[in-house]
Amino acid sequence: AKPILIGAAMASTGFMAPFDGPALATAKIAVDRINKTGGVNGCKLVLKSVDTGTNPDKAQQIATQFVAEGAKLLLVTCDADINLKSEQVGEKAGVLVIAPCVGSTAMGPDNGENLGYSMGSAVPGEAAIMAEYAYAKLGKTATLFKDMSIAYTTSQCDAFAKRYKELGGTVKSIQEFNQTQAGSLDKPVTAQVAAAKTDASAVIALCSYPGGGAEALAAIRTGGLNTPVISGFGMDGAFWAGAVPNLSNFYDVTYASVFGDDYNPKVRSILAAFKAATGSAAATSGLITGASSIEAFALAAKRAGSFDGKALSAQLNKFNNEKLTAGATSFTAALHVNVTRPMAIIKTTAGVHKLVKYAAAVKPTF
Amino acid sequence: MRHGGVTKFSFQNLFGPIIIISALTFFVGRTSASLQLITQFTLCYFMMVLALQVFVGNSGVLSFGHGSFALIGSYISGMLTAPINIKGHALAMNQLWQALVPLHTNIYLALLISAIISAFFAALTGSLLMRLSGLSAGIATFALLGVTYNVFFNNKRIGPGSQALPAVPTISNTYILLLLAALAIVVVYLFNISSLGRTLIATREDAMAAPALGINIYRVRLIAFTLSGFLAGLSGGMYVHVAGTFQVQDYYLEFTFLTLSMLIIGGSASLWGALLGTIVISTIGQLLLMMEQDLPIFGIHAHIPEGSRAVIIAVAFVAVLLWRSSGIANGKEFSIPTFWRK
Amino acid sequence: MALLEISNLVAGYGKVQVISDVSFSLEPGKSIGIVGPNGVGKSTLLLTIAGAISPNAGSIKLDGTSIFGMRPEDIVRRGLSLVPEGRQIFSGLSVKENLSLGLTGRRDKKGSHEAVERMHELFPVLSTHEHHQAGMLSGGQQQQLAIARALISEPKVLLLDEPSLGLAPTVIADVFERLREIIHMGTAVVIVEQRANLVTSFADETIVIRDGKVQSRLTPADATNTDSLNRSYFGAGD
Amino acid sequence: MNKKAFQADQVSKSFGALRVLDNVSITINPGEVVGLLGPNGAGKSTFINILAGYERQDGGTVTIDGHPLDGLSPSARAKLGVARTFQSGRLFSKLTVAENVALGAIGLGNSAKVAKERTQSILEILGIEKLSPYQAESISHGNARLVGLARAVAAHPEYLIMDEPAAGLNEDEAPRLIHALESVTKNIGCGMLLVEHNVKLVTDACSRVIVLATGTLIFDGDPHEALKHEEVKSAYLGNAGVH
Amino acid sequence: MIQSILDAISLGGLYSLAALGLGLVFGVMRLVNFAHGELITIAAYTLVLTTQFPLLLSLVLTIFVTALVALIMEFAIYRRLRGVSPAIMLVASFGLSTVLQRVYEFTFGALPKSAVVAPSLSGVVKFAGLSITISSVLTIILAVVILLAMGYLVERTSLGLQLRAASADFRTARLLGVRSNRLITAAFVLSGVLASFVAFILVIQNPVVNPYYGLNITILALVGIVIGGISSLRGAALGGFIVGVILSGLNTLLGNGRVYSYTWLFITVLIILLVRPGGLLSKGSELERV
Ligand SMILES: Nc1ncnc2c1ncn2[C@@H]1O[C@H](COP(=O)(O)OP(=O)(O)OP(=O)(O)O)[C@@H](O)[C@H]1O
Ligand SMILES: Nc1ncnc2c1ncn2[C@@H]1O[C@H](COP(=O)(O)OP(=O)(O)OP(=O)(O)O)[C@@H](O)[C@H]1O
Ligand SMILES: [Mg+2]
Ligand SMILES: [Mg+2]
Repeated sequence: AKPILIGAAMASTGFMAPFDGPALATAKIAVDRINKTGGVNGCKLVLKSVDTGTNPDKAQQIATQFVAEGAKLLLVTCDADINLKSEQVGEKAGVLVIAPCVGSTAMGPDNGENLGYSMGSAVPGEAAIMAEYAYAKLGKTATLFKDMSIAYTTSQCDAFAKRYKELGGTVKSIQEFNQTQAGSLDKPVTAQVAAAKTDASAVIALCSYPGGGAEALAAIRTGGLNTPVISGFGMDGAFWAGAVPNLSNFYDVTYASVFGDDYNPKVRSILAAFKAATGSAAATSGLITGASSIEAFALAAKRAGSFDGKALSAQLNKFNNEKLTAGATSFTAALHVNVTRPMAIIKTTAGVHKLVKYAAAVKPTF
Repeated sequence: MRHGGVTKFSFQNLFGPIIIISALTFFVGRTSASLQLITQFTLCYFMMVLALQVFVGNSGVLSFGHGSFALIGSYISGMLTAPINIKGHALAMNQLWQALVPLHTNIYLALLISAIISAFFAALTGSLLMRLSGLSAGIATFALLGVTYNVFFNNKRIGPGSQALPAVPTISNTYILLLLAALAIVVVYLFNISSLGRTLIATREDAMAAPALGINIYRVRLIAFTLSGFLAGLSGGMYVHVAGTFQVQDYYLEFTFLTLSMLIIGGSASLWGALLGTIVISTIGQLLLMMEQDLPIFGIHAHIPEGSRAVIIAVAFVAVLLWRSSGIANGKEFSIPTFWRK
Repeated sequence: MALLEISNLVAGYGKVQVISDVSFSLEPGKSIGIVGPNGVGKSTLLLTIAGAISPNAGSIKLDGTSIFGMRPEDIVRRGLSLVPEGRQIFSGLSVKENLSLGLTGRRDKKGSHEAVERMHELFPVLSTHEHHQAGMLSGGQQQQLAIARALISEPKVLLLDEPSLGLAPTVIADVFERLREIIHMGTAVVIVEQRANLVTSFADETIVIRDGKVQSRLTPADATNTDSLNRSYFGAGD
Repeated sequence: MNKKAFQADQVSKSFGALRVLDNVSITINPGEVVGLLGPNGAGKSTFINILAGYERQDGGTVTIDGHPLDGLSPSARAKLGVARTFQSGRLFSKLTVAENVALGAIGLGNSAKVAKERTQSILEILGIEKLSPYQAESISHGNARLVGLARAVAAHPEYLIMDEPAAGLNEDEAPRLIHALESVTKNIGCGMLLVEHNVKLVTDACSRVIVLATGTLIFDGDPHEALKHEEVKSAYLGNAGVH
Repeated sequence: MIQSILDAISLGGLYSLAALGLGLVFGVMRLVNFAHGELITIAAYTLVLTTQFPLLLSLVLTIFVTALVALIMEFAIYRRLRGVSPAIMLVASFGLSTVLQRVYEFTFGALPKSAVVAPSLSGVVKFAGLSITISSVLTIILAVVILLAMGYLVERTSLGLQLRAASADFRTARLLGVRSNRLITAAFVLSGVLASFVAFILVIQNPVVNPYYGLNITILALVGIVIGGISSLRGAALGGFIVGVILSGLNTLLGNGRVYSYTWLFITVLIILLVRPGGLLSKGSELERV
C-alpha cells in the first residue's frame, strides 16, 4: 500500500523551537516504532518535517505544501495562536491536525477547528490540579503571579483562582507581570514581590514560563519570600534552574517527570529513546505528547479503517482514557484537548526534583 | 503628451512593474498550492512596501508606525467578514464590539472600509507626527506602533487580545490580489509623478529650501501619510484574507522590519525599488525554503541543512546591502536600454 | 629636489575621469596658483593630492617619497594640509575645538599653544567666538576658521581651495598677507581661485586647467596683461 | 509709506549677548535692485533670513505692500511674493533641472502647465535650456547657481532675495549672472536684494546699495558713492580696493 | 518606597549605559546599531557559561569576547558600509542582528542557558531598617562610575574630540589627520565594553539567557537616545535614564494596570518628541543655518 504522509509544520528554530523540537523528535520515534510493527492499516508512515522558524505564515505555506502532497496528518506548533494558520489549512482540506502540546482549549470546534486536536493536557485540568493540590497540601490563602504575555498563562491563573475559591481558599491578590518575546521580564517585579509580602499568603501560584518566569521566581526568593510556589507545565524542567540556585519549596504540575523517577515505563522508554536519538536528555516532559500524537493517529486510523480527516476525527472524539504514552487520553466532540488526564506533581527541594505523585483534576475548571 | 504633473509620463515606469508582477503571479502562482500561497503573501507585502514607498521613500522620513495601519485594516476587515458565531466567541469580553457583531459585509466592501478607516487613523496621528523628521520621526512612529500594539494586545474592549480571530474568509483567487496590487501601482505611480509627489520629494531633498518655494512641508507630508495609511490598511486587509486569521502579533516588529527592509534593500526612492526589494527578499526566502527541503530549483538540487535558512536569509540580506549599498534599484527609475527600443 | 611633485596625474570619480594629465612641481617657499572654469576638476585635483580621492595613475611625491594612494590622515601627518572647498568646518563643535582638531595632524606638538594664539591674532573673530558653536558663525567667519585650522598645523605644503570665498575684501587682503608670510618662511602653497587676477599676481606661477589637462602656465606678468590672461584662461574658441 | 514696497522697519536681533542687528530699516521699491554689503559677521545673512522668515527678529517689523509678515512661515511669505536663493545652491539633487525650476511655480499652486511654460522660458532667458533633463546633482557649480536663481524666479516673486549668488563663480559666469538678473527685472519687474562680496558685481547690477557693519546700517545710497564713503571704506573695503 | 526609588534609579542607570553604547557608535558613524543587543546577548552568554571561573576572570573574559564580536561586526559589515545612508545601515544592522541571533541559537541551543552569576550580589542587605537589593545599589554605582568615565573621555580628551569630529564629518576629519579607522574601532570596542557591563547587571537579575536576550533593552535604549537628543552622548545617557525611570515608576504606580506601562511610556515619548523634536538636550538653534 501507499505510504501515508505525515507533515510536520513545526519550529526547529525560533522561540517555539524548545517546545516543538523535542516533541517532533518523539513523534519520529513513534513513527519508527509503528513502522517496525507493520505500520497502520498495512501502510507505512512517512514523517516529513519542514522548519517554520516559528513564523505562522511560513507554517501556513508549509502546511499547504504538505496538503498538496497528500498528507493525512499535519503536526503543528505547540501554540494555539501560532499554529492557527496552519491548522486552518488542514481544516479546509479535510486533513486531521494535531498539535502535540498546546495547553489551552483554543483548539476545537468553538474556534472553528473541527479537525484540530491538541495532545496536551489543557489548562482547565492543569490549573485545577494546581489549585486542588495547593488547597489540600500547601495552604488556604494564595497570591497569584500572572504572566500577561500569553493566553496560556493568563487563563492558567484565572482557572486556578476560580477553582481555588470554589474549594474555599482565598486569593489575596493577583500580581500581573509581563515578559517579552525575548523571554525576559519587560521590567522588574519588585513591586509585585513587595505586594505579595504584605499578602503573606500560604502559597504562591506562578503562572509563567522561563526565562521571565524564572526571573520572577528568583525575585520572589531574593525578595525574602520562602512561601511554597506552585506552577504548571510552563515551568517544567531544570534547564532554567541555574537562575534560582538551591530552589526549595517549589511545586510543578506537568506531564511527567524527566528526572528519571517516573512511574510510567512508557514514559521512561520514550525518554531513553529520545536521549539515544538526539544525544541529550529531555529538558521538559512536554515531548512525550509528540509520540502520543502519532499513537493517537494510528489508533484512530485503525479503528476508522481510513485516513480521512472526518473519519479520524469521529474516532478521536470517542477516545476515552486510551492508554497512550502521555497517559490516559480522552476527547469529545466539543473538547479536542485533555483536561482529565492525570499529571505529575514534582517537588523541588534544595535544587533536587522529585516526583510526588500523579493526580487528575477532580473538577476541571473552564 | 499625457501629463500627471511636471514629470513626463513614462510608459516603462508604470507598466514595467505591472507587467513584472503580473508575469510572476501568473507563472509562480500556478506552479503549486504552496507557491500560490507565497505569491499571495508576497502581493500583500508588496502592497505594504508600496505604502511605505509613498511616504518613507518620497519624504525621506522614516516610519516604523505603518504596522499600526496594517493592524487596524486587518482587524476591521477581519471583523466585518468573520462568521458571526466566531466573532461572538472571540469578542465575548468585548462590549465595544459586541454591538457590531451582527455587522457583516462581503470581503471587498470590508477591504474598502478598512482601508478608509486606516487612512483616517493615519491622518489623525499624522496631524501630530508630521512635524517631526529624521530619527525623531522614526522613534515617534515606533512609539505609535508600540501604543497601538500594546492597546490591541491588552485591552479586550478594543482588540482581541493575545487570542487569534480564526475563520476569516479568504480570497482564494490570486488574480484579485494582483488586480489590487496593479491598481495600487497606478495610484502610487501617478502620485509620484504628480505635482504633489514632486513637492514631497523636494522636501526630502532639501527641507530648508522647499519652504522658500511656498511648499508647506507639513501639509504635503500629511497628505502622503494619509494615502500611505490607506494603502497600508489595504495591505493589512489583504493579508488577513490570505492568512484566514487575525492576530495582533502579526503586525509588530517582525512585520515592520521585514517590509521596511524590503523597501530599503530595493531602493526606497522609486517604485521599482519597492518592487525589486519585495521580489528579491521573498524569492531568496522561498528558494532557501526549497533548498532546505531538497526540492529541485529548475531541476537543480542544492541542499542546505534544516534550520539554516534563517541565517542564510539574514546573511543574504546583508550581502545585498554590501553589494549595492544604495538599494538594488539605486533610487533611480529604470530605463529600457536604447537598443531595445529600436 | 622639489617639495611637491605631481606628474601625469589621472583621477576622477568611479569611471568618470576628471583629471587626465596634470603635472607640476613646487619648491619650498614657492606658491602655485590653479585656475580654470567651473567644474573642470580643480577641487578634484586638490582632494586627490590630499588623499581624499584615490588617484588612478601618475605619481605624487612629497619630499621625495611617493604619497600616491596613501590615506589622507597619513598624508597630513607628513606635512600636507588642505583647506577644502566650502569650509567643511565641524558645525556642532566649538570654534576652539575646531582649531584644536587642526593640531591633530601637526608634526611638532610643541608650540601648539603659540600657534593658537597666532591664529587668534590673525583672525580676531575666532577669539571672540572661541566657545561658540562653529555652525553659528557667519559664512565668512567659517571660512576664516577653516583657513586657520589648516594653518595651525604648520604644514610643509598647504593646499587652499578657493580661500577667498565669502570673505570680505579686507579679510581677503589679510589672508593673502599671511600666506605671503608663511611662504616666506618656507612653506609651499597651492591656491585654487576663481579670481584669476588675484591669484596670478600673487603666485610665483599659475597653471590653467582645461579638459583635465594643464592648458597653460602664467607668470605674475600676465596678470597685468588682461588680454593674455583671458586668452589663456578661456581658450581661443570662447 | 510706499504701499507697494518691501520694508524692514527698525529690525533688531540678538543672539545671547551678541547684538547682530541694531534697528535696521530699509525699503525696497518694486523693480528696484538693491545691493547689501558688509564685512563678515555684519549680520547680512541674518537680516535676509529674517526677511524670508527663516529667523525671527527680536524687534521691529517686516512688511510687504503694507502687510506685516511677522510670524509668518517661509512658505507663507513665499505665497505673498517673497522668494529667496541660498548661498549654497540647495537644489533638489535627485530631481532634474526642469523639475527643480518648475517646483518654484508649483510650490505656489500654479498648474503643471503654467509651471512648464515658465520653466522653459526662464531656462531660455538664462541660456541653460539644454540642462533641463539633467539631474541637478550632476551639473557644475556655476550652473547650479543659475538654476537656483531660475527656481526662485519661476515663482514670479514680487521680491527676490539673493545670498552671495556669485560666490565661487567663475569670472566669465558673473557677467552672465548680471545679464540674467537684468532680464528677470525686465520680465517680471520684481524688486531684488543682493548680498554679495563681489563689489564689482554689486556696483554693476544695483541701483542702490546698503552697507551693514556690526549690525548697524552705515550707508544707503548710490553704489559709486559707497565706494568713496569713508566709513564704508574703513569697515569693509579696506585698502584692498576692488578686484 | 526607598526600594522603589532605588529601583527606578538603577533601571535608569542600566538603560543609560545601554543607550551610551548605542550612542557612541551612532555618534561616530550615524549608525543605529540594532545589533548592539546581540553584543549584550553574547556578553550574557559568556557570563553565564563561565561561572566556574572567579568572577573577575569571568568578567574580563566577557569583555574580551564581546569587544571581539563588536570588532568583527565592524570589520565584516559596517566598515564596508561607511558613508551610505543611515537608513541602509539601520537595515543592515537588523540583518546582522538576526544573523547573530541564529548563530547563538545554533551555538548555544534554543533552550535558555542559566547559571547564577555572582550569587553574592543577588541578595538583599538590611540598612537602617530597610532591606535593599544589592544589585540595585551596584547598578547605580557602576552606572555612575562608567558615565563619569565616559563623559570625561568624550568631552575632555583628544580621543573624545576626534570621536566627535569623525562623527560629524568623516572625510574632513581624516583630512585633518584623524586616524578614523582606529577611531571607529575604538568606538566599537567601547560599545562592546559597555554592553558587557549592561549584560553583567542584567544577568544578576535574570540569569536565564536565550538568543534574544538583549533585544528589548536595545529597543528601549534606542528610544532613550532619541528623546535625550541624538546629537550628544550626554543626551543619550539622559534619555536612557529617563526611559528606565519612567518604566520603573509606571510599574510601581500602575498596579495591575501595568500591562499598559509601555502604552504610557510611548505616549510620554511622543509628547517629549512633539514638544522637543530634537530631544531634551537639543538646543533649539541646532537647526542648520542657511
Ligand atoms: N562626488 C562626485 N561624483 C561624481 N562626479 C563629481 C563629484 N564631484 C564632482 N564631480 C564632477 O567632477 C567634475 C570636477 O569637479 P570639481 O569640483 O573638481 O570642479 P572645480 O574645478 O573645483 O569646479 P568649481 O570651480 O565649480 O569648484 C565636475 O564635472 C563635477 O560634476
Ligand atoms: N544662531 C546663531 N547663534 C549665535 N550667533 C549667531 C547665530 N546666527 C548668527 N550668529 C552670529 O551673528 C553674526 C552675524 O552673522 P551673519 O551670518 O548674519 O553675518 P553675515 O553678514 O552674513 O556675514 P558673512 O558675510 O560672513 O556671511 C555672526 O557673528 C554670527 O556668529
Ligand atoms: Mg572646486
Ligand atoms: Mg552670510
